[in-house]
Amino acid sequence: FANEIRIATQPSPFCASILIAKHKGWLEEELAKVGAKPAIKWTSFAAGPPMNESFAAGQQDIGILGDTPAIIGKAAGIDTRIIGITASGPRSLAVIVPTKSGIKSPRELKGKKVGVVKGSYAHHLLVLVLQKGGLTTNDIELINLSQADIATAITSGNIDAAAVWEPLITKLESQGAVRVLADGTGIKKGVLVIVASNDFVTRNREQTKAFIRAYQRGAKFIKANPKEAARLTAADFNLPPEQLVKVLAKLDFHPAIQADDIEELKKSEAFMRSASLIKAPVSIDNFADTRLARESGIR
Amino acid sequence: MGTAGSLGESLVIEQLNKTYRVSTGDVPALQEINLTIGEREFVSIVGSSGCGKSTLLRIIAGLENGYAGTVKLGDRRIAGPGLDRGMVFQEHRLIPWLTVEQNVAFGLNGRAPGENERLVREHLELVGLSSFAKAHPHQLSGGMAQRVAIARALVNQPKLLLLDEPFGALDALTKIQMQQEILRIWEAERTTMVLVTHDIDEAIYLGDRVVIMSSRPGTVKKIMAVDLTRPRDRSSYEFIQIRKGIYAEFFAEAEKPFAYAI
Amino acid sequence: MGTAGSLGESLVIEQLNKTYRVSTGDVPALQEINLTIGEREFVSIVGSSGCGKSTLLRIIAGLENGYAGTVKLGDRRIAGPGLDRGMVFQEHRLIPWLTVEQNVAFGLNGRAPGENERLVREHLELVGLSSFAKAHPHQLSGGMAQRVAIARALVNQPKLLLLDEPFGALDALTKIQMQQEILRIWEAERTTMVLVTHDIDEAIYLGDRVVIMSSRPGTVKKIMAVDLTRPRDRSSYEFIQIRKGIYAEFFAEAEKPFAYAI
Amino acid sequence: MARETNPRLQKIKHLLQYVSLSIVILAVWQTLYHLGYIKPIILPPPSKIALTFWELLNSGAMAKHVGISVLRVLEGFGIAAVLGLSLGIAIGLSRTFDRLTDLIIQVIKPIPPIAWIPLAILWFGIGEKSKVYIIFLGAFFPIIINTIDGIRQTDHKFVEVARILEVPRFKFVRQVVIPGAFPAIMTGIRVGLMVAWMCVVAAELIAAGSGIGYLIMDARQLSQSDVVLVGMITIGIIGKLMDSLIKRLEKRLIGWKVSYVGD
Amino acid sequence: MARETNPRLQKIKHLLQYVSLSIVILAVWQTLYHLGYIKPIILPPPSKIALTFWELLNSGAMAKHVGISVLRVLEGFGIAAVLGLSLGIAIGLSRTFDRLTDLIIQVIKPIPPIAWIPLAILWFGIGEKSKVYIIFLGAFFPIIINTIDGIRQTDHKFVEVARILEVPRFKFVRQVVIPGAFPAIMTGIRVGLMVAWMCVVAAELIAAGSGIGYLIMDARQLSQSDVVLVGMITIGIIGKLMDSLIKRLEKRLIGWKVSYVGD
Ligand SMILES: Nc1ncnc2c1ncn2[C@@H]1O[C@H](COP(=O)(O)OP(=O)(O)OP(=O)(O)O)[C@@H](O)[C@H]1O
Ligand SMILES: Nc1ncnc2c1ncn2[C@@H]1O[C@H](COP(=O)(O)OP(=O)(O)OP(=O)(O)O)[C@@H](O)[C@H]1O
Ligand SMILES: [Mg+2]
Ligand SMILES: [Mg+2]
Repeated sequence: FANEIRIATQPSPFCASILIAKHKGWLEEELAKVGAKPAIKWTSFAAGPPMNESFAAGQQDIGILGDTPAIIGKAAGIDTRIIGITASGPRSLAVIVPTKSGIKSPRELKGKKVGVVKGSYAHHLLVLVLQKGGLTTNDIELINLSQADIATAITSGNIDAAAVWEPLITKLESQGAVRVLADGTGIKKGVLVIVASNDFVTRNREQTKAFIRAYQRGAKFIKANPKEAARLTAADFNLPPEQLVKVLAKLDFHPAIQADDIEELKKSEAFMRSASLIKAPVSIDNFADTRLARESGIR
Repeated sequence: MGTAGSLGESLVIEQLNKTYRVSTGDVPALQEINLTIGEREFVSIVGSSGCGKSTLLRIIAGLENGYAGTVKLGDRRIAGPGLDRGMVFQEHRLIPWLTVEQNVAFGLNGRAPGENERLVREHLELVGLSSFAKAHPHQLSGGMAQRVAIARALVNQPKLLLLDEPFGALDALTKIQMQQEILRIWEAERTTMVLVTHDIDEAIYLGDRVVIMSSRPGTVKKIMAVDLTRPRDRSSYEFIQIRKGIYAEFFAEAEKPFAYAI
Repeated sequence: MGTAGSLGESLVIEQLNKTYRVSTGDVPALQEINLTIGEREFVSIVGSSGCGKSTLLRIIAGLENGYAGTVKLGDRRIAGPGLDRGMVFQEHRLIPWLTVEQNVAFGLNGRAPGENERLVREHLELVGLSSFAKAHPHQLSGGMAQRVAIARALVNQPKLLLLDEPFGALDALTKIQMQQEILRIWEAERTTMVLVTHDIDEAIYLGDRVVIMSSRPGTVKKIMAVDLTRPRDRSSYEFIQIRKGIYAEFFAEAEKPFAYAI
Repeated sequence: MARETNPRLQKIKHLLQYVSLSIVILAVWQTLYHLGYIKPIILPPPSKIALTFWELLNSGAMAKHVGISVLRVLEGFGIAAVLGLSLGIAIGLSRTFDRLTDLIIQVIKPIPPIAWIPLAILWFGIGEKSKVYIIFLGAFFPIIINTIDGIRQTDHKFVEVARILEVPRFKFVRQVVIPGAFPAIMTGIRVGLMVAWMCVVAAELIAAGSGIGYLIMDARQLSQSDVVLVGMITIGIIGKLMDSLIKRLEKRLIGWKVSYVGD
Repeated sequence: MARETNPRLQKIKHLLQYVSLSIVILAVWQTLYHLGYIKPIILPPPSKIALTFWELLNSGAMAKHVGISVLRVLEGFGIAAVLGLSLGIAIGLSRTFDRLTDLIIQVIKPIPPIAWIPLAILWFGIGEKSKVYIIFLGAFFPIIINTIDGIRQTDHKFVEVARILEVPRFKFVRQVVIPGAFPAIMTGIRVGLMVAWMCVVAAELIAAGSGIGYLIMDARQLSQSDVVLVGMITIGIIGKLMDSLIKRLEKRLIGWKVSYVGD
């Protein structure tokens, strides 16, 4: 048994489930059930890419990030596998425009400045939304910005639209600054994944399963007591509980990888290859390990 | 020659006292200096290091303001620098990025451009450096640079030229040539000259009078008249006698345990 | 006194030629120098600026290597610096962050610590600065600093002391005191002395012989013996006659249109 | 000296001048805010910044952030000082060593610390080590470059003196070269510390949970421009204090220099 | 001078020394990679970096990125030079102006350019202006500080000469003060350009779609450490070239200085 488990998270509501498990002590409980008592080291990353760097440096065992950065990391040669799904929620990612904007349909994005974190799953959404309007990224002015800068840029009128994910959507909406032009409903499921380094999984299979079970307990708790869950994790995300409740409602926490999740991941991978975000193809069937959740007794 | 010259534009120093204020207290630099220098006179000043020679010259030049006593040129009290007084320092102080010509013209202000040029040309001729008008200071030898500095000081045709060890850094030969040069200029320009020097031979060779100062605080110890016709012979009996006298004055002071005072 | 001294440790310079190689071509600095300086002799060297006096001293000191001809001290050819030769420069070159004591000890290497201390103490006494052992150079006057430099050069008890215008920057009074000091040291330490100076009086006052050099390229123009007993009187007839002779040598050269050569 | 002025009045006048422009700017800024010309989201008014500052001070958060950042800076700077000084002295003393290292130093020097972040994470992970490494990089080059320069500028006159006295190389280096390089080294130390301090923001971009750089970048994520400004001003003030402190230290340590120059 | 050596052989030896350490490091690095000690994800081998470099060069992408970055740097640096020089001269000449501005300059100076990014976006948007502003900030302080210093260091001896000759202030400033400050100003310009170049990465963190800083940060997002390294090395090489260029310019422009020092 490893005497330490290093877990990488992000200050984003899709990490709510594991953070509840953390606050409730469920991770330790589940690990104790398999006879392990490792120290748990939590690290919060601003985004997926630095988390990838940390995995590459061999400093993380399990991490929570978007499907696209996970695929980028895998393509770059980081030795990881997807052990579960963090959450999914088509409405947790969206193309937003300023409230007073004249843009009413995706078609009207033509020629506009649109901010997005390049290579993020919102980038994929943007491409899909543009497709709906009969456009490609060549028809707009795509501006690569971090989520923080997108918030600034869209409220100060520097960009006309942006593809973003939660909690920014709810935050800006509640300020009355933006409205949603289109979200993932019907086009993108919005899958986030749990990855683990292959080395860790091979050596600590039981602990990995214990992690998934703890994760599942957190997920169930959110469904049952969204308000309590929001109260528990509001500080982690620096978000008022009222807003967090709204965000959590858009997310479906379900660690077990379903067939449609695989489909979604494959779509993402194809998109990334076509957008030259990855050079080498990634085999999703090999990358996603569906057995672990099953062995954990979760469906 | 001899003592004070004609009244008109003479330099009159009366009861001059100067104290420098420094962090550790007051340094008395000059004490009760009384000295009158006549128009067209050539006065040399000698004295050991730190006795206040430069301070005296700087007061006359108008570079030092806080003094007690009277310093007058003609009937004007000296309160600041003025074009009636020129000064040459031990280091030539030529501006390295200006040409010889520009350095000489540096002091010429508020005249018609044609006149400027003429004055610069004339004064470069005076010091024998016409062919170096376009040279930069670093292309000159020490003696040449010092001559440019003299031309610069003279170009405004001051009544009084103050020379603070102008040849101290030159070698023996160049020094002697420069001494002859300065005599020639003095005769040509009819300027009053006050020369500070460490070289007693030089003081006698050039001066109508030699002022010997004593140190800490600086006072006028003795004034020796040099009643010799020019050109003077440094090896003549009279010359040597005067020199002997000055050395004697010096060594009277040196009897004090000088070596152990900083 | 007089010409070359005893054979034993005399400095013999034969057919010395030195050329500096610079980007614009070759600068001949010294040409066919022949000079023998006897043990315990005091030789002064005069000559106008740039005539190669420093170059000559630097060759003797071993600081310049690329020369043609022979320079020998005793029977050893000079190929580099050595503790048998000391040198004092115009600027004192004391190390500003070391005390007087440490500056003097700077040259003492490879001796027992007790001996070091004794030698430093003795030499500070020799130059009359025992009470300033703990002072830093910036706390000294020019003359005192120069005396420390002399102590530093002497502490290894060299056979030959080279002095390159050591008193050039001092005022008249201090200079004369230092001249007496160096004579006293010479008599006490029995060191051969080679002094470069611009001051002709100084050269005569101190030297057994005065070497007059001519410039570009530097050659030995004349060697004058100073057959006067010490202490010498600068105002004596004989002194003045020798001086006159040297001045004459100088001015023979000065007839050339020197002023227009850089 | 010419004008007779009351030195005390003079001093007060100077002090007033010293702060007046800052006060005027703050006043204009505040007024513009009240007149509605400056939206607080774009630029919060001084009053709001002051309030936020006060809150951060009061809660102890500011002390914590500053303390952690200063510790990081001192650590990175300390390593840079040790390495920069020893390598700088070695390179300064040996032309061969200089030629060997010159190309590498010259090419690595212009690479800004933030560009190193990816490699820093890969090499040192996301803990303190990588942050210290970024700060180290910032401080290292000013220190080593100034040290080399200082060593090189050894007065040739002293070299000659040492040659004539046959002073052993080691003694010469210890007694002359290094003390002579001291003013340049101090400059390197001062600039190095300043740059190290300026690198704290870049360093704390790496998965930090505290520190003044974290404070700014976190506030940025949360669009709290008042906190961003408080962070910036704090960096500025501490930077100025550090600089003044070292300058004073410098003056005291190289007292001989002033006198020497005038010598 | 003592040892008889062939100057040509000497030169070749020095040239070899100049590159040898770099070559050894590259060789060891490549070997360690082949032996499997260095994972390419952590540190791609030199061969891979060279290949990527070659591809970027060949596709013209490198030229485009470098070109755009250089343009941005020149723009920000140009503004900094104009403002830094004129303000620096004004402050250097007027003690009053100095006292008025000193506090602000001292406090703003230590704030690192990246800390300005949030405000830069708020004030100047996400276009070129904010990037140029960040670069401007980097270059401005070295230039202004060195200019002030240069003006201040006007030789007091020349001041006295000018006083005695009653030279009008304007003429004195034009003929003595500014030419005298020129070496210091050139240092400021050189350091300013270097810092400006180093700020390009920070500047291109702001919504850039091209530029060498963008190249690095984009590659980072996509976990392409070979491209990150190529970007870093390119910055290093161009930085070194800029520095050498200005140093050469400096030497030519202030030829009088060398001779003056020896005077
Ligand atoms: N600016 C100053 N502040 C304080 N003391 C000063 C200042 N200038 C000169 N002194 C002091 O005044 C005294 C006279 O100095 P001054 O320079 O006039 O001497 P000097 O006769 O010209 O010496 P030297 O022959 O070495 O040039 C000295 O004791 C010196 O230390
Ligand atoms: N390192 C050098 N490189 C090239 N030329 C040199 C060098 N040192 C001296 N010279 C030249 O050699 C000649 C003699 O110089 P040296 O310094 O020996 O003269 P000097 O007699 O000591 O002059 P001064 O009285 O001014 O000290 C001069 O023409 C000088 O320009
Ligand atoms: Mg003086
Ligand atoms: Mg010489």
